[in-house]
Amino acid sequence: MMESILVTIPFGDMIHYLSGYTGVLFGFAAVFVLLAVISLPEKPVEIVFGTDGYSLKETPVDLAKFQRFMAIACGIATIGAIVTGDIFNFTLFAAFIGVLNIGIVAAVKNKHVLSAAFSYGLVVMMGTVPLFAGAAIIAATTGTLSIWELAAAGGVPVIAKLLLLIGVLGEGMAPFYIGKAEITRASGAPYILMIHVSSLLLFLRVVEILLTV
Amino acid sequence: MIEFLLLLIFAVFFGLLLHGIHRKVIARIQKRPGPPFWQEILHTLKFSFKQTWIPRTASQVMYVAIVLIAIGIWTAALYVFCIGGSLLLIFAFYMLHKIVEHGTGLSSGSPYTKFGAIRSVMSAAAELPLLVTVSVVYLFTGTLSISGIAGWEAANVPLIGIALPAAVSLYLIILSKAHYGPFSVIEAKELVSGYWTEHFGGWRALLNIALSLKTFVLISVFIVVFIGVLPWWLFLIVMILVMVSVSFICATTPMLTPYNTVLIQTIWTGVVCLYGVIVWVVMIS
Amino acid sequence: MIEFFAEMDIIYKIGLAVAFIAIIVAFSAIVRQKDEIHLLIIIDLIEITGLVVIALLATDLAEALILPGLVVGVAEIMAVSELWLVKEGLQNVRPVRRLDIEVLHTAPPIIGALLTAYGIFLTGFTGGLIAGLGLALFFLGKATTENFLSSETASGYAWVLWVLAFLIFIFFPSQWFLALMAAAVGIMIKVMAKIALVGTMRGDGS
Amino acid sequence: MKEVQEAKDCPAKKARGTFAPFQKLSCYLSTIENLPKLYAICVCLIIVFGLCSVPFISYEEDQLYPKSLDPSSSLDPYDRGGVPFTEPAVIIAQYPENAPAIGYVTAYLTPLSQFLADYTFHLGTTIVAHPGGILDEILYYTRGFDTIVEASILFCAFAIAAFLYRRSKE
Repeated sequence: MMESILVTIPFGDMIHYLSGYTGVLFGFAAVFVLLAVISLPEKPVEIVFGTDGYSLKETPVDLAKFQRFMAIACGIATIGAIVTGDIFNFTLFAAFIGVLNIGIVAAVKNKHVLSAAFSYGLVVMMGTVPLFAGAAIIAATTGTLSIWELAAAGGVPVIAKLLLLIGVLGEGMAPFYIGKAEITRASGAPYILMIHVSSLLLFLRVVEILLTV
Repeated sequence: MIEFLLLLIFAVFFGLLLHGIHRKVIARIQKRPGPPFWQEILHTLKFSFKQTWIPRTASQVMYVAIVLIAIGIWTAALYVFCIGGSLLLIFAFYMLHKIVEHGTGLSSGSPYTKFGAIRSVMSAAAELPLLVTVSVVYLFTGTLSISGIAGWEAANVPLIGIALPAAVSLYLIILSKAHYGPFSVIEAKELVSGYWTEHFGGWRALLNIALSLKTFVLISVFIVVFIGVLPWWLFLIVMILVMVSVSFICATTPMLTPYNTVLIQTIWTGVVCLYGVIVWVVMIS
Repeated sequence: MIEFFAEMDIIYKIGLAVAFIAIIVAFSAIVRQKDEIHLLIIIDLIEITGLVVIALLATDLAEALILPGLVVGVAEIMAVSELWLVKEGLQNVRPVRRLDIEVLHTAPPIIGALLTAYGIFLTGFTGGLIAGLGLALFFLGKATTENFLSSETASGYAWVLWVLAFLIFIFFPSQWFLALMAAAVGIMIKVMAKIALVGTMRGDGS
Repeated sequence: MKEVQEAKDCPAKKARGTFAPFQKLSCYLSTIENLPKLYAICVCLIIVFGLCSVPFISYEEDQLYPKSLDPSSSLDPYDRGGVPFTEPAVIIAQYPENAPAIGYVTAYLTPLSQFLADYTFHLGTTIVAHPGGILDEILYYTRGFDTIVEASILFCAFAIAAFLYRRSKE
């Protein structure tokens, strides 16, 4: 089930490509990278529970700069995961997104956010095992890592697909929702949002890969 | 192109009408008079001409951009549906709508919208059944293009008869995105209006338009994928019927707590995954 | 040629089964462990099992894939462990200010210099590792912080050099020799700077 | 310690009635500390399935970059033939047409490593540390993009660690 290809960019053994489907994802990711570049962070209002009191919280400049760097890098890594035409390269991009997602919230001074980020970090580290194992099993059983060749030849074992899926779910933390929900409490809106953008797009891309190969 | 623009305008108004019917049916079941069913259209028109501005606490570019993105993705989804494109793309647009919810909630700086966004993150489990639905449809019909699926159904039987759990999954998706439903924790009353509390005036009008497009596209996809292509008048009637059935459920069920929402969706995901595996094994052998 | 005891297919199956069992054992350890720091250490060890599955490929490609896999693991433990320190508020609590052993007052400059020289002689990834170890040892003993920013900057420039080398490889294949040398030096400086950073971060006392 | 534990628990843990198991499950799922365990259980289940499917997985003999061993060569596990600058080594890549200079890096030995190769038998054990050789060919050239991503991951992870570290010093 290979869609028609719009663009190809060859880099040695890896041929990056855009189809209609990944083109949409690419455009979406590009918009959010642009938004992370140009928009300033929010100034969240915190309400004091049970009273009328509230306080305005500003994101410190150094933290905002760091978060912006991480968010932009995360967006670029997401674009990389979307356009890549090589399974192993895709797994690396997935791991990259996982690391950057921790990075976006790592510098927030909030105990809840940090402990959620730490748990998430552990899941990200574990996620690399099924990811790399999945890619390696694909290479061993088919003799190639290129999504094009796999789409033509097929024969990828189900276990490899499952491992790839659970690996991506770990990196993007899709159904392991609670950690991500806690992470969202951190302030700094356009950057925090990139965590969701990257993990959703990563998930959409892996679905396409699993249906293609 | 001009035809698509006309369809777009029609879809916006019809979607708003469906939302109005939704409110009216809920009100009647709860023995309230309720607003007239064109109320949502009036709302949107009125909001369009109201004064608006951007909150000082907001991340300003994001605050505006997210509204345009919302309209953009659902217009694109309508276009994909219109040309009979890939079901996977519709699935992608639906997932991207999640980002709109996060973004709307997170960009304003208000604690209410923020909690709406956090709850929206939690309900991410709702997407997995949809993936199984797409896979099951692919296993049955061998294609993912909407026109291909409609053609398959015209030649064989409507999918709702042979793939009922998949249809239920998509129905649950529509239900979980409906206002006042059991899964609508992201716009629960204790959060004022949830994730879009801080988008008022013109922004609210634009978001209303995007959401009406969303309702229109989701119900249309449901009908075409699981029942088949119908004559236009019958199609509209079935759309209204689907909406009314959703309204019935919304009116008679209480809203769940956020965690229980996720739990129920997770359990349903498990059931549908099992079903997907069974279908796959049967199809392979 | 070396003879194997069976066909590659059989060997692969046995190897895969063993690797899977290892993964199950490793992951069941996570379910049992409650303490966070131990969890972190176990998970760092677990990543090895993923590399085992790659190694089962038994081609040159496998060796080339293991390296990125290994580096990803190192990078993640680096970031997550620092995160753990912040979370627990342990960053400034250092009961042992530095490795206060007699040898570390005198030996590091000499050993560090030797290792660095040998690393530069080797170049490439391993070279960078050895040279970096030399620098790390040096900083561990010296208790210095001022080299921190310069190491970070050097690492950034080396990364750029590496990417440039890659672009030369792809767009001007006839200049492969230049690209190879640039890549070898770039990756060496990069790895060296990273290891030296670790040394600085752990070695500061004052 | 016990109080801390109780603060982490959600009220549903003490739930009773028909739906108590669901409430408790919901409670377990919503505790952050259980996240790694939950994920580990999922991976374990999939791997158990994988273990059952091992007999049906077959190794493809036709691999890219195959390994050949020649104990008599001083470059032993990495000897792929070729002469530096003149004759490229024979490399089976995925898309050789995208890599016109393929094989040259593999064949290349620095003057020093050439000297070691001529006079010792064990250059193969250190060849990874010298520029040139099959691994550099794959890592820098044909699959160079992998190494770019890998280097970027390391770069960003260090940026995170360094930022956290530097901020703690302020």
